[in-house]
Amino acid sequence: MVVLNGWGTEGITPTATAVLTIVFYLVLSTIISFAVEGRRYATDRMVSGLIVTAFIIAVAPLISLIWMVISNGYSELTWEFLTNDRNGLTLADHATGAGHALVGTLLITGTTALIAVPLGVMTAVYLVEYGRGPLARTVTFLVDIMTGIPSIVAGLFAAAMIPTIAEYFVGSSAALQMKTGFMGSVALVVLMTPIVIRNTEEMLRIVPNELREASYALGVTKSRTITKVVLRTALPGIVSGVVIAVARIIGETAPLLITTGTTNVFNWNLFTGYMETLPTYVYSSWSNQATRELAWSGALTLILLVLLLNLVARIIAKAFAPKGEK
Amino acid sequence: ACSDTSEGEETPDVTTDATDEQTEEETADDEASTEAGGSSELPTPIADLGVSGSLNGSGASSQANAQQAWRDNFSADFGVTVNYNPTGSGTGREQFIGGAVSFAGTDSILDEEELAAAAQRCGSDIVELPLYISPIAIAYNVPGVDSLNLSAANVAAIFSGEITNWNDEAIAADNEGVELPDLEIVPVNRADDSGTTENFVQYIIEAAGEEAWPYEAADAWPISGTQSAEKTSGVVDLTTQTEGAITYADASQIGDLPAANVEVNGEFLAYSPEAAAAIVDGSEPTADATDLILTVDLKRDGSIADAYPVVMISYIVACTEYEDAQEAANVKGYLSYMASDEGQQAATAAGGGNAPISDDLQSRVFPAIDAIVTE
Amino acid sequence: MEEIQADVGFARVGSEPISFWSFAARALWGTVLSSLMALVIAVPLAIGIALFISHYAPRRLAQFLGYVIDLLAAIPSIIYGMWGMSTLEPMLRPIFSWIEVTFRPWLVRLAGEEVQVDGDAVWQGGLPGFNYAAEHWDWWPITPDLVDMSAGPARNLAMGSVILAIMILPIITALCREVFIQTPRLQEEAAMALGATRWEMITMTVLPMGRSGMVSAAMLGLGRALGETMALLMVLSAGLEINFKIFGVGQHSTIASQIALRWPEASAGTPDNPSLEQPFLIALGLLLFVLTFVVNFIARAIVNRRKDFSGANA
Amino acid sequence: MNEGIDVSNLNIYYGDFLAVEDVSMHIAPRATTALIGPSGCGKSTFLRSLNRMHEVIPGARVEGDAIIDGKNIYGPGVDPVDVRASVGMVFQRANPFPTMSIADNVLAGAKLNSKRMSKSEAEELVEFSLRGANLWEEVKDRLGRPGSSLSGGQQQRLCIARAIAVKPDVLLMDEPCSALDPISTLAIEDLIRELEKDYTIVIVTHNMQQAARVSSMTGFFNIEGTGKPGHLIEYDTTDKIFSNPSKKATEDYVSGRFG
Amino acid sequence: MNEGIDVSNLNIYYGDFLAVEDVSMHIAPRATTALIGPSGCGKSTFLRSLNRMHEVIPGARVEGDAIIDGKNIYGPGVDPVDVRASVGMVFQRANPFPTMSIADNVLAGAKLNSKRMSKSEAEELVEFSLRGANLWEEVKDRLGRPGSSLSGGQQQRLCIARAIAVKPDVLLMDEPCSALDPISTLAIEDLIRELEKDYTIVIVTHNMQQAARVSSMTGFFNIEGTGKPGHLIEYDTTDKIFSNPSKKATEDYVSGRFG
Ligand SMILES: Nc1ncnc2c1ncn2[C@@H]1O[C@H](COP(=O)(O)OP(=O)(O)OP(=O)(O)O)[C@@H](O)[C@H]1O
Ligand SMILES: Nc1ncnc2c1ncn2[C@@H]1O[C@H](COP(=O)(O)OP(=O)(O)OP(=O)(O)O)[C@@H](O)[C@H]1O
Ligand SMILES: [Mg+2]
Ligand SMILES: [Mg+2]
Ligand SMILES: O=P([O-])([O-])[O-]
Repeated sequence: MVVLNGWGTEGITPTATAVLTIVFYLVLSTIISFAVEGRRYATDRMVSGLIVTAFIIAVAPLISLIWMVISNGYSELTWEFLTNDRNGLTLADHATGAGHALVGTLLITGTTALIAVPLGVMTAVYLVEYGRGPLARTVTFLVDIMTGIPSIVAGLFAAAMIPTIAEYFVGSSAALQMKTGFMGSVALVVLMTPIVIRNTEEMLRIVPNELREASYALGVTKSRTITKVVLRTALPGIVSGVVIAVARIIGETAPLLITTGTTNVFNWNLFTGYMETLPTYVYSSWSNQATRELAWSGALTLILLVLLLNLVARIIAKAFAPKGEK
Repeated sequence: ACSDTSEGEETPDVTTDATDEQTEEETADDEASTEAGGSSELPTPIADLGVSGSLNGSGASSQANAQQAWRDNFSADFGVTVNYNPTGSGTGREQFIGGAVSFAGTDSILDEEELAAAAQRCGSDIVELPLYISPIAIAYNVPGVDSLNLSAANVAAIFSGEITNWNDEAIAADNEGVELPDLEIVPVNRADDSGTTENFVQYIIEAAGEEAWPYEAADAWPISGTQSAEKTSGVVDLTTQTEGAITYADASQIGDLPAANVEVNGEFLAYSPEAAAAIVDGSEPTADATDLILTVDLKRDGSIADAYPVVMISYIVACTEYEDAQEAANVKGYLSYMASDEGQQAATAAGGGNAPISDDLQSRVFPAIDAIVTE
Repeated sequence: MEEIQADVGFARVGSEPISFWSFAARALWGTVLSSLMALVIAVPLAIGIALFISHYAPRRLAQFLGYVIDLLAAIPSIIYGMWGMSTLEPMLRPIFSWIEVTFRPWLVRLAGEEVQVDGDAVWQGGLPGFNYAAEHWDWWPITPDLVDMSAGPARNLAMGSVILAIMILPIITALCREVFIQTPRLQEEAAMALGATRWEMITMTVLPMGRSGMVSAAMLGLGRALGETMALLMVLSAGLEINFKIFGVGQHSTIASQIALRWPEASAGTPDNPSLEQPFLIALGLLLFVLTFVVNFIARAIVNRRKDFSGANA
Repeated sequence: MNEGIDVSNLNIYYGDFLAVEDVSMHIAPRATTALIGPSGCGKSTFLRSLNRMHEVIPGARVEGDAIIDGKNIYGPGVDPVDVRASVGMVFQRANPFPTMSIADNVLAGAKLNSKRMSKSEAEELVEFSLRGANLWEEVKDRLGRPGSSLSGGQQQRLCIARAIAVKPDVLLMDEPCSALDPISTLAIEDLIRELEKDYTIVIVTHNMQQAARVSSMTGFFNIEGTGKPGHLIEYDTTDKIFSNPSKKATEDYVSGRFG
Repeated sequence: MNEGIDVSNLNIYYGDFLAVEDVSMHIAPRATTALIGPSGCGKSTFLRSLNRMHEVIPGARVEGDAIIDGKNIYGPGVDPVDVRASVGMVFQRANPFPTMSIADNVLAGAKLNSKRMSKSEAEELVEFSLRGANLWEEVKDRLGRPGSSLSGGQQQRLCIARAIAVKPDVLLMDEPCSALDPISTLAIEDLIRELEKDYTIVIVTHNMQQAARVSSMTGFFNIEGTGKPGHLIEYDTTDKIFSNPSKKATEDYVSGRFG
């Protein structure tokens, strides 16, 4: 507070004031608690305060962010916006929208999840339930490396790999022209799989061994034990991890610019033609001062989409959650 | 269109347009084989080329907005879906040479090796056409200052950090009657590699001399420790947000920011489409220019009267022959549209940021386009 | 090396060409610094939030808030970039300048500063040793420049790290939360029955049992931080220096953003005469792999060292 | 600890379900009180209400008073943490901390109140507590191994050692010997007799011989049927309960020939 | 099940640690065999080696033979899953599946193996098993509730019901009654006597009266000291072991006055 005065009033924003108030409150309550109740309670009180503060700190940007997106984006977010594409943007009296990007996002993300979730979960099961020896170490090694792949490098990887493979099937000139939704999915699979693996691994690790033993003792095979007891018990955690992983990749821009291209029109085919996704839509709309409104609405659409996915996943997780005590 | 079985070798071009039909393509090819009309001012009408399906291009991001307008109109008029990915000039050239796209947009001209490689890819000559002429504005954000004159020397001094305050005497000398505030100058440059940067630096070097600007012209900004942002929209946003900031950006995209007048022949000239187009006509072709490769060596030193010297040209590169006749027709049609008065005006009207090409230039562009073989 | 310098147009600082390793070291420095700062900010916050959801908040509220936090993960980085510049930067700038005003005098006292005497730059003041280091070593952190802010928006690494921290927060939170929730009730009760306060109970059972989960979570977060491109592109004025001036603009940049910035204009050359620009960038990307792997390896080793003490045996 | 525990009109709920109804009893200080009764009658529930562990279960709550040493633990402003520090507990199921070594498990509670314990003090406390729980000889060479690497019985004894190490006023034991072999059981019973000189002990047991051996007072809980609340049927000296109970239900239960 | 279990020269390891050494014994078919001994002597370990549950612990392994009904379960090509299907097990600690309802827990053995079963068959099996474990009356109205909502004793009985439902040849029980009250214990013991007509039962217990009551043969395990392997000291009829054991160690152990 003293320093604040020395600094003068210039530049004090509400945030700075709020931050200082919180710090001040925390310090004060801790000191009082220390004097009155003793060290342990002071610690407990301080930590509680810190934890609540942490939460507020985390929620504040979120609210601010969402507010920013909603207030800028809601006006354009109409049914037309969701069903039209961006073709004819510069023409007068033309309804433009992000329908093609929505379709692209759903297709690409869906395909990605369809590949990455089973792959990730199975890898995690292998690592936790079976993995010993050099193969497991190799897989762990690969997962560790994949965890750190920058998304843009994942894009470069897919862009380099797929045409090479596709050459065998469709001939070199067509393969070179290839920028498809599927290629984007491959890039995103590279990003999503390690997240799913890591998360699932942790969820499987905390399933108590006694449940596995209980199942084995009933003469249940290891594979069934894993699918019906272990995975089943860990399901809510796994679902939550998948949601996070989907959320993480659904907003990717950089690798998709390289792999799927951008287009102005609807494309329902993952294997031919450029495809637009909401993030690339937002990106290209944002890059042009004239279409910023569309960028906001696209962002809002994306957030709503994720919200919806989130809700669905939560309902699934809830239905399968372990019952009883907790 | 192309099914997902692997037998579709016949249709290399990807198609998203549901109206595309194989039969139409056959007949269109026959019609399109009309004789190319020599040096005529009007090339083959686009409607007669039998364009259909889709067309992919990529390259310079500077053209993105103009391309948007061209694509919208072209597909509205002729039913062809055109994709243009603003991946950057370098990638555009590379993809064109690699055969990944049918045409490319590029801010810098193809060098000798690239020309050779491109010719190899096409198996024929290539065309390189200056269809996008864009004035670069020197935009600033200084409260209370609506009009600002900057000599080339001052531009160099500001961007190299020699002059750090808006009330500097050197600036005041050119701006009598303007009250310049006591405000720190924040020069903003492009963080990414950019044709705009290269052209802007080229202008400084030519107009202010190597003395004032000891760095080479390259597409990366040469000075470190500066405020920078990605893409044109990035520098414009940053400048708009920052009092005291100054930047260089495609003139069409500077929004509400005022732009400085630059010194031309001792006078201060604001940018305008005509003034920008004028410099292209006043400059010499490059050494390797031909009838098909219409590259220009811009004369930016401010010696051409009424010609705005801070200009960037972005070229369109295409083959003169394509394996697939439909592809050739589409390219030819699209290029014709871009070069037409209608196309140039449409892009300008839609905020594409281009100065419409002059009639003189157009009369050289059309024959080049007509060299594209469609049969 | 010579060849690389000649061929790769962007591999230069100022207009001086630099070698690949020099470039890589610079980009790596920014990457590591920003990711580390982001982790340092995000991990404690995320653990705090996860604990809030799992052990502090009333159940219903906690669940709801949990979903809300998960949403953060879904927001595309470009929106973070937009938000960062429009909302966060104006908030952080006064804080940064407060830091500058407050700490600079202390640093001057400690390390001295450069002053103009008769037109010559002379280093004055500071404690012996410290002033020598500050004057002569470019990378030395304890100099008054450390807290210097440049003119204009705070598009510096400190701000970039804050954005990164916010972006990786939900990933770390989600995993930690799931792990914390799984702490066996019996374990928690054992701690409480010993007279532990809530926090002591957490330190006795929840945190140790969640150890491997927390490390994994941090690694996932780190992975995203290292690879993040768009948001940093939008909020950072890039530069390629190796120093600790996290409040200065144009000082640092990251590998991912260098790739994104340079790739579009990087040429692959022609088949006969390939350019080194693209391989240069790809090599840069590979370097990032190596880095992450090393970090992950260490993290795994830490977790495995105490495998016997795993929570699954509860 | 001079006045023992006075429980009056305690109703214990799980959400809306009344699990134990209207219990009033006086638990003598520095003595061992046993609680017996069939499964599900609420012994554990009642025991857990004596150190406010019951309320950590979501929705669980308690009505009524429990006055320990003159202080109502359910009074306003009473911190459950304080209550639990002076009322130790050993659970039905062994629950050592799997992430801690054997020694750290023992010290876990003790460290809370005296962070700065010298190494020798700590070692002393570990040995004292482990000896008390008759585990010392078995683990003295592997104090650094995880607590979960012990056998079931060893784990339970470890938990007893952990509870003893806090030196509480009252020690609640929920079937502490149900997983123990006779030798360990003997040691624990000896320990209980040792501890009751200083501490008040409440023990839930299914083993009536054990109740007879260690306790001076015994309470018999019963339940009329599922979904009904448990009641304290009879509470008297152990001799009386086992030889000449006044209630029919008690007699039926204790006359079973079980041990 | 006609020939019982023949164990010969069984050595059981945890990694390098030899936990049980050189056990040879014949376990009679259709009878109950009790295993007693002090804590940590390897009873549980030995028991778990009889249905190859031991080897699920990382690093754990077994040397020697155990021939059940003429088939060596440690022979080459024998699938542990088959072994476990015919040798059921009840653990020291109750471990119902938390994601399943009470009824599903009982049916777990069948359901997890995807056995097809009509609804009425399933209901019958649930009732049969729960009655067998003396839990039916308490839970019949809430079969759909999660298994973990039961009291400790109820949970253990649920696990017994779950093991019975598989109808194994051999039933291994590791202190199945240690968490049970006398009434439930009685029911389980009755059940054991009932089951031994058809099944071979091996039970680990600390309760010597219980061993005396239910078993016809008793094996006494002992351990010389920590870190040493456990041995089968004496194996004889229950009468002999409790009245007139031939080894001094056995006599010392059973003469303790514990129950
Ligand atoms: N967490 C809980 N939620 C709801 N009801 C519970 C819970 N725990 C126990 N109960 C119910 O409360 C009643 C009393 O349970 P309690 O565990 O106190 O029995 P107990 O006498 O200790 O039995 P046991 O000897 O088997 O341990 C039982 O009907 C039980 O089903
Ligand atoms: N998972 C394990 N890893 C290593 N050693 C173990 C493990 N489980 C048990 N042991 C050791 O093996 C020995 C035998 O243990 P076991 O659990 O078989 O004893 P027990 O006779 O069943 O004792 P209790 O009556 O206490 O259950 C003990 O010394 C124990 O510490
Ligand atoms: Mg109980
Ligand atoms: Mg055992
Ligand atoms: O159009 P540019 O991005 O190269 O300036």
